[in-house]
Amino acid sequence: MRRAVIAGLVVIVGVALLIGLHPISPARTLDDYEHKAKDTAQSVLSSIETARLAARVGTRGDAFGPYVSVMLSESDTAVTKAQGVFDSVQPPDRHADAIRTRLGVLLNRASDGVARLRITARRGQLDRLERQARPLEHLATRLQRFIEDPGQVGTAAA
Amino acid sequence: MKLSELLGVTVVTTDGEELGRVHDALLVQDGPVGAQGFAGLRLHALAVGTRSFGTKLGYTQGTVKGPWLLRAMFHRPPTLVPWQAIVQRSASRIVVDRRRMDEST
Amino acid sequence: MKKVFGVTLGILTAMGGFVDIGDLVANSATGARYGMSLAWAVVLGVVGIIVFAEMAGRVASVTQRAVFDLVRERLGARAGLVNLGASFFITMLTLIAEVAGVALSFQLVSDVNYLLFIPLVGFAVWLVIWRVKFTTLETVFGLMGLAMIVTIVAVVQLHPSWSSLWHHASHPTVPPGEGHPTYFYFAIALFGAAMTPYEVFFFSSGAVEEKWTRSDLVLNKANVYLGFPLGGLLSLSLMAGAAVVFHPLGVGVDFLSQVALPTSLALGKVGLAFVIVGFVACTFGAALETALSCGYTMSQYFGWQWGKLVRPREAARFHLVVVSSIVVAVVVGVTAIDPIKVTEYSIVLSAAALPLTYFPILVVANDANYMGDDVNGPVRNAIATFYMVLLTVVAAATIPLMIATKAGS
Amino acid sequence: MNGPGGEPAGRQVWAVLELLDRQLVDRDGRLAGKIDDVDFVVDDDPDAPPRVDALLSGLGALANQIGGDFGRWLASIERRLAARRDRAPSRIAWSDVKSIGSSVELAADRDDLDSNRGERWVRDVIIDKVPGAGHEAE
Repeated sequence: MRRAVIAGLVVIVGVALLIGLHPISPARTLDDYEHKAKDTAQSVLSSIETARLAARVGTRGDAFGPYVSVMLSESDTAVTKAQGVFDSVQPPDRHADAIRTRLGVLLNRASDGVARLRITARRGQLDRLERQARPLEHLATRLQRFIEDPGQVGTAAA
Repeated sequence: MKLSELLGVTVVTTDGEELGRVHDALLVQDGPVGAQGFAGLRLHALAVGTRSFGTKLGYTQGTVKGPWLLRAMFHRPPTLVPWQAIVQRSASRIVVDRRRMDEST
Repeated sequence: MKKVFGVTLGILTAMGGFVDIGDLVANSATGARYGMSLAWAVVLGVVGIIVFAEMAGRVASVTQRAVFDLVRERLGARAGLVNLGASFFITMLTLIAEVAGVALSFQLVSDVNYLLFIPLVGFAVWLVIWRVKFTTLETVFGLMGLAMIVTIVAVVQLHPSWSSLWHHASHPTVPPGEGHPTYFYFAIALFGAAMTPYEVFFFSSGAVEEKWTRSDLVLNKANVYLGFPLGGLLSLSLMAGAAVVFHPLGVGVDFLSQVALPTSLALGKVGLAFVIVGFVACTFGAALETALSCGYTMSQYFGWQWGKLVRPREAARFHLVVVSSIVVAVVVGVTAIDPIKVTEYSIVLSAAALPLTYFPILVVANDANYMGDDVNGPVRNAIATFYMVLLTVVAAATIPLMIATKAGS
Repeated sequence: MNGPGGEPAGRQVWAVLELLDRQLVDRDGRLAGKIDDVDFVVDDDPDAPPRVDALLSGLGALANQIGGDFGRWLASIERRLAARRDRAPSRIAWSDVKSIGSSVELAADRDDLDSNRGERWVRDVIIDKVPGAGHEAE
């Protein structure tokens, strides 16, 4: 019985490590790739919306500088991480290449936008945040559209 | 003799019938009073049965009565084997005399 | 005086135990992802912890025996040791999460990397356990934790559509695009966050430390019936805040900072200040509870002197276990292991381990030799049996769900 | 024949349920280990029932109860520690027992029990070196 429990614990820890270390596995099909693209877009959208809210409370005086700054750097890290993980997934075919290009543009903008907010917050210029966050609203809409239909081609051109 | 040497030992009658394993020992406190005024304990009988999990929990002895579901799962009344009924005892086996068991219970 | 502050044990258990890093994260994350449609899991967890803690507190008051005494006594040395291993591991995991939680809370007000705070937090936890009296600890952190009530005010201030929140909560459905396994995985996380085993280790040991007796059973009830529902209410308000602010935007909660955001939006700096004080009190309280629980469980299994009732030198091995646990927590914490992930694993595994400690308590609460007239009545037993079955099902389902959902991702 | 606690003579005690794994409490109310085994004296007369002679407490007896590989490992540690001193595993004579309840109360001082050597060692070598070890909490 004791051995069974120990074995059980080993399995749990092993699974936990595997899950922790491998958030994304290689994509084998277009479907799979689309799925991963959607997940990435979803996670980046989440970070952008968080950053927008942070900018809002920062500029309106509803939060302390350090708090806003922490939240923006967390969002920034999250975007960069999601971007890095997605970049490392091998696109299986030409359709996937198109998805990759289209999402890549959005991810770059997200990353730039959030990084800029982070820098401004670190400088203590909280009053500028809300204005600076305005372009992110449009970006959020486009990410939303991408999530709904990642395969659609053409609107990605900027 | 230690308690741990008794627990889990298979109990058979002189006729070869297997009664189960020792799960608990019933002690009676009627020995000589010690220095602290607390009477000594005498080993009166062994509780013998087929399953032991309920023993530790207290269902076998009857001190725990509920809840219904657990009682139904764990309550197995044990056979009480008086110490006097034991005719032979080794590390792995206790032989009891059925007649002496009936006499004293 | 004792009676007036008597309920602080319940409040501390509720604030530092119920509302801890696990609840802060789990409730906000589910609120953001599922709206209010998993509120039932919180309610189920609150009722469960009330049933469990009430029994453990009653047994401790009548017999002076805390949870792990009874685990050893009713499961024996062998099964008790396996139980100790599992419970200690999970409590340790929770301690790591709580210490990191305190550090993350400090990061929110200083913008200094939380890793730098971890050793300081560990030292502070040890110092409080070493020097501060149990009742002082209870009162200070219990009352400070009440700052979390600001999250309820915040939800009201956000002017949500109450009828829609209620409809969501009372007609739970799995949202489109979400799988059933993930939904139930989150339900288990909420359940485990509400019914974390160390809460009961701490509560029952606390009852012994406070020298409760049979005459304090009313106090036991007051603590349980007041403390845990309050904790549940706070959990639900965290969930509702996230449901109102994050759910419509598709935001996922991955950081402690986000948990404070609904309050900041609704109540500004003052609200934010309150909620961060609440974070510190809850996570620090929970760090104390888990560190003590590491000592309680091991000492009670081996029969060593434990507790803060005696001088540290009188309970040497207990204090050695406590300080070693804190050291381990700090060392693991500073490896930059993701504290939120640790938290998630700790609550899910908590749910899986619950039957191990619940079962012996239920048995002893039915032992007439022990409890006399204070054994479980038929109604209590019916509810307690329902939870016994539920906990077993949850425990069996946890690991498969964890694998199937890749831990809810 | 009543004990000081008003215990009636002839009371029945289940050894596994009511003695084994129970908490020992010393004369000053301090916790002093668990009961890990019970030792009986057996008379030469085969009809005379065995009587409880002592309660055993400590790592050796615990290891025996746990059994398996882990139990054997624990037992080997115990043997190595025990080899440095020539004392029997911790026995608490039945005459030192004051009462049996949710715990077993002893007339002995915890510091005189062999099973509490570990506690004393940790106290003397580690805990006493830390400032404040002998103070009441504030």
